[in-house]
Amino acid sequence: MSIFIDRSDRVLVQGITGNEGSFWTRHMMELGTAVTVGVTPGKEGQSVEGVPVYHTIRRAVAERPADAAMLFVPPRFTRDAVFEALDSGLKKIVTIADGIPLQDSVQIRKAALSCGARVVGGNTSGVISPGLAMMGMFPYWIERVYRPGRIGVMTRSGSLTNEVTAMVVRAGFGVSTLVGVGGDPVPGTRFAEMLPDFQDDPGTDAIVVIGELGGTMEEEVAEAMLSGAFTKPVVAFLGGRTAPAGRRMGHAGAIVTGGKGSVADKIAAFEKAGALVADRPRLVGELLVRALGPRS
Amino acid sequence: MSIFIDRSDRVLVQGITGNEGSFWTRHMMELGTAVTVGVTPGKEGQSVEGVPVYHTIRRAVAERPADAAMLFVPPRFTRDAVFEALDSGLKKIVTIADGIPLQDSVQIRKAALSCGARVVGGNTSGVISPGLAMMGMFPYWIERVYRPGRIGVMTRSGSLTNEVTAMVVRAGFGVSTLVGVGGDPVPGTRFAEMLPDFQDDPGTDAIVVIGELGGTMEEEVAEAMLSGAFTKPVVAFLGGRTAPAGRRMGHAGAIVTGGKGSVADKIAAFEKAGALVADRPRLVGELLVRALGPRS
Amino acid sequence: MKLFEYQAKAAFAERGIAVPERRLCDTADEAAAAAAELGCPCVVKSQVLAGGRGKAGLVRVVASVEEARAYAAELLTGTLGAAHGVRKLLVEAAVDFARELYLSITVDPEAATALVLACADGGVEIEELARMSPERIIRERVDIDVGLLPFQARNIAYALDLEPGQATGFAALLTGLWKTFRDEDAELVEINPLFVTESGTLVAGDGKLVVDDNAAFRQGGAVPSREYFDSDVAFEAALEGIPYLQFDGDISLMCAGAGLTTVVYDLVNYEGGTVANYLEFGGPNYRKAVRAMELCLMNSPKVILIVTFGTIARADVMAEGIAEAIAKLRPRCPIVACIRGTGEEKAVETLKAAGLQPLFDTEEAVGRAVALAAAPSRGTEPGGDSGGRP
Amino acid sequence: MKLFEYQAKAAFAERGIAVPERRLCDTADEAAAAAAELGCPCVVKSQVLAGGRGKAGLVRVVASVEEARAYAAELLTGTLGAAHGVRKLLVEAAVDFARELYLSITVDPEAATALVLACADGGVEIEELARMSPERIIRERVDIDVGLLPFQARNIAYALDLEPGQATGFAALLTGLWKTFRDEDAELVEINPLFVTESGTLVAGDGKLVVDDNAAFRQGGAVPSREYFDSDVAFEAALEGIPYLQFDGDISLMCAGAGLTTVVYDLVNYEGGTVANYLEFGGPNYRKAVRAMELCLMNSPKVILIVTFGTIARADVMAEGIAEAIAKLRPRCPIVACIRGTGEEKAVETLKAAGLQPLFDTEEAVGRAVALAAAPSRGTEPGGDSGGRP
Repeated sequence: MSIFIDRSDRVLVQGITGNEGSFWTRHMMELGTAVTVGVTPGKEGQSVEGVPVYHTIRRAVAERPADAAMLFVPPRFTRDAVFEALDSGLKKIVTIADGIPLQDSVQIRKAALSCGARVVGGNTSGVISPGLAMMGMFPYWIERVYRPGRIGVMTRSGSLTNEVTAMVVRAGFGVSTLVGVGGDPVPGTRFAEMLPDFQDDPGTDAIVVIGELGGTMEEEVAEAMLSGAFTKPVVAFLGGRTAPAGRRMGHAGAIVTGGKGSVADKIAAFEKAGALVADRPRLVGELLVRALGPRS
Repeated sequence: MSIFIDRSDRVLVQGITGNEGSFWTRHMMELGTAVTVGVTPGKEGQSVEGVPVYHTIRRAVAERPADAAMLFVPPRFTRDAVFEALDSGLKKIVTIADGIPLQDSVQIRKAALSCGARVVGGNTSGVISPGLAMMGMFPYWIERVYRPGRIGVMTRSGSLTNEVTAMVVRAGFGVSTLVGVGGDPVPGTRFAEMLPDFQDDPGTDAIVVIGELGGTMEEEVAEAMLSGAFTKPVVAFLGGRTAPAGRRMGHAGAIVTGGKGSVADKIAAFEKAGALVADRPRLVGELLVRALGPRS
Repeated sequence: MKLFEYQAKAAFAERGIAVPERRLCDTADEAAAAAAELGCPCVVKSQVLAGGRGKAGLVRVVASVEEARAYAAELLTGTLGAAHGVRKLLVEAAVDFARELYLSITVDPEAATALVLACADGGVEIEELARMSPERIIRERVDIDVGLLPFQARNIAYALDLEPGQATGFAALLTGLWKTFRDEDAELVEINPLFVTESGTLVAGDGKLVVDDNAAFRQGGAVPSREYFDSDVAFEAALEGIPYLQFDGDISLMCAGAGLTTVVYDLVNYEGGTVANYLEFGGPNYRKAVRAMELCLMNSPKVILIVTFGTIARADVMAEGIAEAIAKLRPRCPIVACIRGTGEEKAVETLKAAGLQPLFDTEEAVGRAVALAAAPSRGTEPGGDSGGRP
Repeated sequence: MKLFEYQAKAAFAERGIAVPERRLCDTADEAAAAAAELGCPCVVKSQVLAGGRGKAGLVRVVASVEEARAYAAELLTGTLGAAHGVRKLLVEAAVDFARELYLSITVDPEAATALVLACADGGVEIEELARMSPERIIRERVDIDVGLLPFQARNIAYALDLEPGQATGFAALLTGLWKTFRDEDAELVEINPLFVTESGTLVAGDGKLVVDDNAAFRQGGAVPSREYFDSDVAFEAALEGIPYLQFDGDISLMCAGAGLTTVVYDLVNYEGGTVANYLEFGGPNYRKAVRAMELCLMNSPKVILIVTFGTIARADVMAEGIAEAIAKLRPRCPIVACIRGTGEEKAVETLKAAGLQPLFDTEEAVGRAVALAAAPSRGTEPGGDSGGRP
């Protein structure tokens, strides 16, 4: 099973003719993703991996309807590209762009919320259901990381994803769906907003949350557990416990979160909610075994 | 019966300490309207007709909850005042201001739509349910116009309201609720958006629509009749049949409406939908008699 | 308020929109000098606010400096120009174009957005085209707070069949037009025709900019000047803030509110009468009876017809103003008065004291006014309604 | 990027926010002249980016021109100033204030709005106050597209217990602060303290402006200059676009990605090791191994610890870069390498050829690095991992 993306989703790729766009289009298709149409302004008439390219999304979907948009678009053009996808009614959007201006990211999330759409990213590798489909750029060919299974993974960090997920696999588990919400201060989708999907997914037995210093996304997961909205086992891995304060937004950032946001706060919130907390990657596998029993 | 406003609605008055604000607050209360709190920045601590005044809506409703906001605020401050009311969750807002900048009025309507609120006006006398309550400034003491009854009235024109409604009363009828949507190019609420309320109101037997040259609000009423969404008898009065084209927005205005907007177009649309159309005020009463049978 | 083409183009050019090289001229000599400077053929364009300048003969491509001078002189001093109020000319370099497009921005009242309209068939009667072939009009709604986004410009550009290179130029132009729309608080900005030159650049062939008088307070609040009005009366009315339209019939309307005034206009026409002027005497102007009547009298009407049914504008105050106006202006034409609403009883007394016979029904008042206008002049006393003198 | 107080105040003043009269000074003589011009007492403020200047003795009210000169000299040439990198001083007229407020604008990531924060207790440790007495913080969300509306300024002003006259001034000031936030693409604008003078006017006592490096492309794209960085290495890393933090321990981290690098930092600390520097060698920088290692070596670390698990950044490319760096730089300290991900097999070969022993487990790599750092120096060959030499 999968959430967010499966093989029935027709994926439109924005920026399909670029280096990254064409490279990952091929890999998304190789994994089984239904990439059906591409967009690059000025390149209509070309094709990439057999996928036809249009100038605009409106022209693309008029001929080839799509369910989701995958953006390989530079950060400075991401806001425009996301708004274009929303304007054509696309409700699942993934953007990998690293370096979206902060105020653009506020506008992106606001627009997504008001459309009832989900924008995952930026600054993420995307979403993958191993063995099934992906929107993003994952080295799905690395078997010790991208093995299909019944553990949901959510992460803010691209670089930690392989590190931690390898421990999930080493402990005998696999991944149902992995969602990289991204490392930006204002991600389009927050951890807690993915929980209902994992809760409802019969293919997910437990989730691993790969969190970090700063913000309140981890605390929101803990709140969902406490309120009973999310009832499956949660293993949380938190980096930055000993790190010097790296607050992106200085005082005001800390004020916003009302004193939340430190790793200690996050651990306390998770423990209060009954999550198992790992401070080393290796512990993640052990805690999953503790929660679900040993595998293979 | 009434729609929009009745005696249970707690009305907050913005601009209550001004000449118009205080004068019409007294009259709204005399008619029976529950004016419970007022706002004028800088005037907190004063009272008008026994109604306490606060600096801001937020401070006002913290002490005296309100259901509706009545604005006696100059046009240049109207956008701010409407946003303030929406921000405090008020869902019924009436603004009389004549001369709201066009682009402000677009922002006002957009905000109201996105909040699920109803802003009536600007450039209107407001809403009255004769004998019961009002938000606005109607000379309810003129008995040959403001007699309670079972005819709903919607109008774009303040100056035609008394003229036409007097004919409703002369024919032996009275008014359930009169809604002045206002004469601006971008009214906060459009005729067709009031129809569900009149449709559901057991106290309304038929409606009179007082229309004008320009725009498509009358055509939208005709569409609601054709679609079966509105099924009560409709008498339409249309002014401007012989008037020289007075399009506020030149060519583009006419393009927007796709060639609609002339009085001839409106009459054709109404007649196709089964409305009775009057081109003289006196005919309105006769047509109501034709639709409902004679009264008194 | 609609601005002149030369003003619209200045506003466009300020925001990076390409416009033809041009000179604003007050005299035929200036026009000839401009033609010499810009090179011939060039275009001489009357700066008037009315549409349809081409059909009216107010725009011409001239082949020589001498033709420029002669045509300019004709416009500025001849009867054709005088009839249309031509006071200034714009002399423009001719543009070699491959295509003519239509482009404008206005508002969508129902969706509560701004609306960009474009059409591949520019330079034509766009209104007529919209009625006949609405599918040829490209529409793009723009959130007025978020503003125009590049993808929207691309949507329009490719719908207009522009080449990729042209699409980039189009996006820049439309961004400039959007800025004009927002910065100037416009009701309408329009470029028709928008030229696509042989080399693929975009040039505004004409320019229309209608600014919102209601937003004047944040736009420097310019006072209207005479050149924007067709007549002295209309200009004076505008200075007073009194809505006024000039006609050439018999009956001066002096009524309260746009809706009621329009209906009285209809009723006069239905009864076979003719209107000398439309004047709104109500709302914020209900205390300006003297000035309003003075404006009406400038048309030498056969009858002044006053109809009001006041909500805020008190009938008694209006009646007092009318009495004062009659005393001051001593009009020689009859006055028909139908003044109702708040303070009506007192108004009736005041009107009677002023020698008028108050009426209470609009249609009756219109009938009376039309009859009076049709009757041969009987040299009634100033201010007297033929039926109303004691 | 955080700007200096004098830059923040210039940005504020440009948008109509009142700031004290002030002079930017590079020397003690300039500071003395400024004090004479502005009158004493006045305030001498070190222009450094770190917070807590008052506690650190970097700001002082001086009573005389001579005191200004002496204190300025101490800051610009003494050890206190040197320790904090004081290069410029701001000399400001003293402000007679009745109250001190706090005011800032940042973003609310969950609501996806801008967020104005205010507090009646300014000039204090606002972060501490927020933790202890969150109810004293006034919050007003602002739609980033619609912008700040006057009613929101009034909400805050009256919540701060300002008088009606002050509320009007506050609204104007907050409008200026909002413009700064939007125009400058700020992550944070902050005034703490915001003085309310005896006469009721509002003056920015301090100014903080953190601009968004990601938006530099639309802000003129200024290149960072040395003064914004605490060390030469940090400055050079910033010029390369390499995320870098300076510490004073033994192990130079050269890892891929913020998340993994942070975890390695944790693990080093868990194992009792110390970090010389944090350096992200990944994402867009994964081809910059030579430059990255050069920066690490500037700290003379006992060990370089390389950990990656690449998604886009290919392991084989990184390994090649490391081999090239070892060949070029010939580091005298051991290197522990744990490079995984795409192209891993080829990377293993490359690393081995370069004399390193590739590891595959992060915790194992950290353990090895900490052990090496703790061991007495054994004069190993340059570039050699003590355990990895063939």
